[in-house]
Amino acid sequence: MAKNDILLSVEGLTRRFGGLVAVSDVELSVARGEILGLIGPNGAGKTTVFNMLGGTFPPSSGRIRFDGTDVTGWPSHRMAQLGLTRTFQITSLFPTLSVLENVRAASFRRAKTGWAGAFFRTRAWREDEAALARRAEEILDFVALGHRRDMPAQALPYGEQRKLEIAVALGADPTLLLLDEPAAGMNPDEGAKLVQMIRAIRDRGVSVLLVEHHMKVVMGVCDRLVVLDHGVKIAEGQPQAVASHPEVIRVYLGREKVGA
Amino acid sequence: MLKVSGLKVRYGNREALHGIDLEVGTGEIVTLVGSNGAGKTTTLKAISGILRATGGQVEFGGERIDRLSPHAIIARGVVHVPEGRLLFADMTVMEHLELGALRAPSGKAGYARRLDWVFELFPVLKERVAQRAGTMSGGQQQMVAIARGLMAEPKCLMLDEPSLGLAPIVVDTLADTILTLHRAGIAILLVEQRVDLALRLADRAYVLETGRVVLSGAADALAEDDRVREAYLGA
Amino acid sequence: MDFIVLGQQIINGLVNGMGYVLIATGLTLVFGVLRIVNFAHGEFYMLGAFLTYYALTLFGVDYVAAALLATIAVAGLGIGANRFFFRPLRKEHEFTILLSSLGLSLLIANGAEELFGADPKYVMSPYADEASEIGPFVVTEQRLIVFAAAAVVMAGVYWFIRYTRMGKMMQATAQNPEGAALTGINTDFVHGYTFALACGLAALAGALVAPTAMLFPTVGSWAVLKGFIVVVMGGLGSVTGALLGGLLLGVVESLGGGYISLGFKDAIGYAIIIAVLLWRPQGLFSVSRSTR
Amino acid sequence: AAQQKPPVKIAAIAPLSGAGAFDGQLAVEGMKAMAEVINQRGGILGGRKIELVTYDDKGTPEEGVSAAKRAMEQDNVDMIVGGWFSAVALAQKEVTRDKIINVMTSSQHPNVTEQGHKYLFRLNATSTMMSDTYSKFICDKMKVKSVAFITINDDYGRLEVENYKKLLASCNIEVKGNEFYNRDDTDFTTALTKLKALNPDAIYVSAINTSQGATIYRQIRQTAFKGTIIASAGNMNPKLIELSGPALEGVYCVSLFAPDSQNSSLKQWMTQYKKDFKNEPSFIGSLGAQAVQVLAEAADKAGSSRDYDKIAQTLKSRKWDTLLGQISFTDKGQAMQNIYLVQVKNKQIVSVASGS
Amino acid sequence: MIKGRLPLVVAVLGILPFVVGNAYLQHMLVLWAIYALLALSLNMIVGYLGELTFGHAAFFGIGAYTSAILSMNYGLPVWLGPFAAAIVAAFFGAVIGYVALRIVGPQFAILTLGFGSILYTITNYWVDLTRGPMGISNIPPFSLPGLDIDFTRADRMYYVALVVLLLVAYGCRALMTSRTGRAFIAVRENAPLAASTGIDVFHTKLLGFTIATALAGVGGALYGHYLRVITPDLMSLQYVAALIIMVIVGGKGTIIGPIIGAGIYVALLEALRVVGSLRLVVFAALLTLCVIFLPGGLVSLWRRYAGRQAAGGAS
Ligand SMILES: Nc1ncnc2c1ncn2[C@@H]1O[C@H](COP(=O)(O)OP(=O)(O)OP(=O)(O)O)[C@@H](O)[C@H]1O
Ligand SMILES: Nc1ncnc2c1ncn2[C@@H]1O[C@H](COP(=O)(O)OP(=O)(O)OP(=O)(O)O)[C@@H](O)[C@H]1O
Ligand SMILES: [Mg+2]
Ligand SMILES: [Mg+2]
Repeated sequence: MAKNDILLSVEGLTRRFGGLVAVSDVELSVARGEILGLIGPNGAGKTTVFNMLGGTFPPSSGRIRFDGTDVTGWPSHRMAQLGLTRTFQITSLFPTLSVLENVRAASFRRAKTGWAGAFFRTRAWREDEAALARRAEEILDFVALGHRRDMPAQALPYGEQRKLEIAVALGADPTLLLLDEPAAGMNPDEGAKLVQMIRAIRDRGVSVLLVEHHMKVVMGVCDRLVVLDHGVKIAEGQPQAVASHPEVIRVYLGREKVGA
Repeated sequence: MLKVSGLKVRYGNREALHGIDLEVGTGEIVTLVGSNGAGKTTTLKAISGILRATGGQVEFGGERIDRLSPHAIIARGVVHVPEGRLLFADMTVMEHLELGALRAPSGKAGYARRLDWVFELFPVLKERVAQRAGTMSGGQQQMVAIARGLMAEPKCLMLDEPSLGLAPIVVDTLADTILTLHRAGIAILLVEQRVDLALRLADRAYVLETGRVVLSGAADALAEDDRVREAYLGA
Repeated sequence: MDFIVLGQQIINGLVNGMGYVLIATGLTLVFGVLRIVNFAHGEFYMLGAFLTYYALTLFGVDYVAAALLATIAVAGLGIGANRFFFRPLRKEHEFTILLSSLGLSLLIANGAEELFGADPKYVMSPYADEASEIGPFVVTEQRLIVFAAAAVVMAGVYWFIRYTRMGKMMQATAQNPEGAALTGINTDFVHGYTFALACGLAALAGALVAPTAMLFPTVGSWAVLKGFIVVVMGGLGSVTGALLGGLLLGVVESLGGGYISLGFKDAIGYAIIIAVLLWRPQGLFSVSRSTR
Repeated sequence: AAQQKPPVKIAAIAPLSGAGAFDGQLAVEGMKAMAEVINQRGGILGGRKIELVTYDDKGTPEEGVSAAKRAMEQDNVDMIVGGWFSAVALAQKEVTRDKIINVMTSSQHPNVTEQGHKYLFRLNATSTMMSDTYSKFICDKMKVKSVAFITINDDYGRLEVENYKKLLASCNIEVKGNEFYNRDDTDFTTALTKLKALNPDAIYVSAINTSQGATIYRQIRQTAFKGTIIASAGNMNPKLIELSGPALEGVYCVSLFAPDSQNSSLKQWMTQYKKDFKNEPSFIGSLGAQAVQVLAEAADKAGSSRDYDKIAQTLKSRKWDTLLGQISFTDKGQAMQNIYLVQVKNKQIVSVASGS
Repeated sequence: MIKGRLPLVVAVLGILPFVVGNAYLQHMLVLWAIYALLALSLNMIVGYLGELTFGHAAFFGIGAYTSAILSMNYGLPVWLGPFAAAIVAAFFGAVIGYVALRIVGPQFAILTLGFGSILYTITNYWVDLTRGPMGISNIPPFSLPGLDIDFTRADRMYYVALVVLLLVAYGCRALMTSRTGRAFIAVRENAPLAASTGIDVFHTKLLGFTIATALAGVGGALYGHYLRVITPDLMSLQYVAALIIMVIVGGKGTIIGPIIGAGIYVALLEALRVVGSLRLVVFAALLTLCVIFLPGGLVSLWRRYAGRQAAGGAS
């Protein structure tokens, strides 16, 4: 892989909570156009990795490079401005806004005209508004939520809220999307649809880092897998190879059958 | 044992359940299958009294329970382990178990026995009686939630998506646990998005779509049903 | 000489602080368990003081009995207040609930002005003017009683919340109301109980502190402000925090008033909480520490 | 036929809620009692009754302005009595300026009458007038060598301390210290601890609010201060004595109001007051009464309740016998009143000697 | 909801003083317009940023004092007073916001209370500048050079206040359809999520807080030049409580809500004079009833009505 094909690279990533080392010396990278799966037992440190990448808190040590920039310790909004957007493990939306407004609210990066434009209703402002509205509609259609556009987000059923989360993340126009358990609460059929959607997201030119326990989804969509246990990377590689790794089976998969 | 008939529930002025009929017999495992937003959680909440039904009725052991408060329903043996666990983040595992036994019919007398039983089911919890629930991993939290429910001496246990967010290996343990409870004679109403798993465990199943029961029958028969296979099993 | 003044000011501060502690404890319980920032809390303090006054003057009972009667009566009122002003709003936005408490506060305060009259009153306690000299320091018996009674009550409240079943039910309800309901806890009952306890504590504070100054229907707004400061400084929902925060505020105000300027007393109190919050935004004791 | 005549409407604007409510209430009661006395005599201007319209200014300038506007525009009153707090008075006088006769009562701020609006009058003595009288007595009769002050933090308080510092220095009484407190304070132990540590012979208490005053007097005793208490000018009233308990016994004060005076209109008023209200007649009530009394008489003399030029002129042109004794007005509308020295004896206010 | 009817609304507002006819009611109209402006400014914090503040009255006071002192002691033309007031209030707002906005929720509310109280104390004690508790009186009113228009008269001042109010209302509306306003809402609804979409939460809040305090300063300046007396009491909690009532009773997070809320507040207190001394009791009772039965504020009544219309039309 050529150097500039690497979108995200992480070295020696470590995070301590008091005495607990939640993430220990992890190394991983995501190439452009790649879908990387991050799996591991509960409490392995996956969400903690996400939080550091997404800028929720800084790593205790280690370095994060994104799109050629050293972004170690950057806050969330700067990460997002650079093109790295995350979703949250616990559903996180703008609850009282409508579905459409949720996506619009996320398009901060895209909007150009500020308050003065709106005050004088300038042409630039009107065009900007129209373009953003079109784009939001397009994203909603993409995640198949177009029919819900005027419903408040909090009234959506759980599964659709998860889809809306993805739509919101896409609204922020990322180049790398971090998805934390998007398939939680989905049945196998919905899981299969999600696989399609993630592929489609990649086809829009967005790389994906995916945390998921739903093995059908993981095996169906990921190009590569990284496995964490107790904060330590225990395996990495092609999905099939990882799934038959005895240590991975012992600590994570158990007797689950993971045919792709 | 548990009999729901014509159950209706509304959120604001939108009706979410349009008249649900279902039954759980003594010692049976029954599963509710349905896509997102079908109304599974709503059904369980209405049975446990968290939501008020706007129509229909719920009977348990021949007694109407749909006008009772949650604590009274629990006292009768209908226990709901909710979606998302809803633990008390700053309280210890032991405190959860104590509070779980609050309405147990056998009172103090049965407490020690039940505690042993729960620890036997979930040995991890015994090691961690003094740990605060909020600091436990997802799977452990799920165990605490189920254990808390078991301490109430359920005759009928309702589990809402117990596998949510759990690693595959923990889901296996969970399935074993459900079967153990079943063998102990507890009726189980299981809501689970892992439809394959749910149908494997259950005796009977109901399929819910937008607030209505559209199919029901023996679990293994439904697992072979084309409509179910297509809509829920991704086949 | 200077040490005597210093010591005297610290004693004054501790006594005032204990009054704040009693007020703040109820406020912090209501916040912790019901998530309500209760603006009307001060009015229950005021009612406690007034009912003590009327029990003394109309029924002619002695001061201690009057204080207890007032405490019990106001605890009962608290249950009613929760029933009518807060329970119907349980699912509403926090600002709406806050406005309801503001409305309740205005209602009680103005109602009291109408009912009790505008003339200031004095709650006669046999201990009010008895100055006892402890070494070089002077403290009235009443102030000693405020301190001692509050200390005993606080120990009781702490024990109650930590070790009794009701206390644990309160903790559970505080941390996850829906989870608590599903565990078999009657959360409405717990809420009413918490309100009664909180209002009772406020009333007790009113009954104890009243004999140290005059009484008028607007004292509630003073009480609730002090309560808020202490609660936020100590950590929302934390009883230990209310105790330490209250004493700290009392002493800081007293020393600030004594050594800088009396007029700046309040401002100095605020400066302290600003400093505390900037250093520890969650307060001296966050909820998680104390309820454990 | 007298019944048919329209009443003379006088607006009574006072704080009736909030911190100043009690004092406002006393004032309005005093006015009502005096109006009743006058009405029983058959009213003024050939049988017109006096009707009081009360307004609550809550002690804030904004409400004071609103109340004055309402009185003038909406209720169309004939004359206004108001401005109990100085800040309210300062705001109100701009609204009523050159439009309506406005009598300010208790406010002591010099600015109120400084500019001399043509229809504006003030009854209370300024704090300078009071302290002149009082300091003479303190110097001559009280055997104290040093005084410490506890003072309300406003212009009234600030001015008072400044005056006394000068006046007392002239007779070699040392001012050992001063502590300012705020209008909403309820605990003074901090300040009193500090003052007590200075070991003064006397503590001078400057308080205009009854409840704060009572709290301070009590707390002085509670800190075991054994010296003399000097009560601030103009503030002695029966409620204060009742609330302060033994702390006030024997304490001196200067006041425009001496309840044991033999003035016949005072007696009439006091009888009426006690009949109608459960509070005791007080200084602040008597000032209200005086306002009604002089307005009624002046309107009667001027032959109109609306010809303000004439009423104002009449007021300034002669001396008036009122329930507080004889008064006259300066060109700027400031009243010149008798100042009495009073003392609390057996829980009663008794006059000691009459000043200028 | 008033779209399309806007010119009508403006016209009605414009002739109101003539309709009410009497100077006292005109005075009420002025108070309404100024309160509405202040309620809008508070709404920016409470409704748009979703934070509660107990310190808002301090900025109102700062504005009033700034404009009064500059015009009286430093010869600043009165018309420039509100601008100066906005700048000075915004300066204080920015500094206080910079410190306090690191914290959210009830703690933030108490921090603002603390800062407000400190500003009050300073105003109360800096006698040389502010004249302390006696306040400043004889503040010059607005005037037009050469023209003899008396802006102490309510019917004149009403138009000044109304123009400012309408400008601010329009500005708020424009803000909410701009990138900045959407960022406010995103931050209110879910700050971590807003950050993850690229919004700088802290600076967004700081901006909103500063704008709100600047507007409060303008309101203070208008108030001072109209009433012509100001005291430190302007900074007291009583005003904050009144503004909170207006915003929430009217409907937070909307533009029309706080304006209506201010109107109800002024009108209701006035109308309740008929019940005499029970006025405030009845007011409080009505307030709580309104909260309990209309928790979303008065605008929710409209929404319910509009919703029913729509639902009725659809079925
Ligand atoms: N804020 C925190 N304070 C203390 N410990 C924490 C904190 N956040 C996470 N941890 C601990 O760090 C470890 C890793 O947690 P993390 O949430 O990253 O796990 P995960 O891999 O996402 O698990 P799951 O699959 O259950 O979501 C756990 O042991 C957890 O208890
Ligand atoms: N609090 C709420 N307010 C309004 N509508 C709600 C609320 N909760 C649920 N609903 C609606 O009720 C319907 C049923 O939701 P419910 O949560 O019972 O579905 P579910 O079958 O449990 O779905 P999932 O598998 O996603 O958990 C959905 O259409 C949802 O939008
Ligand atoms: Mg996780
Ligand atoms: Mg569900």
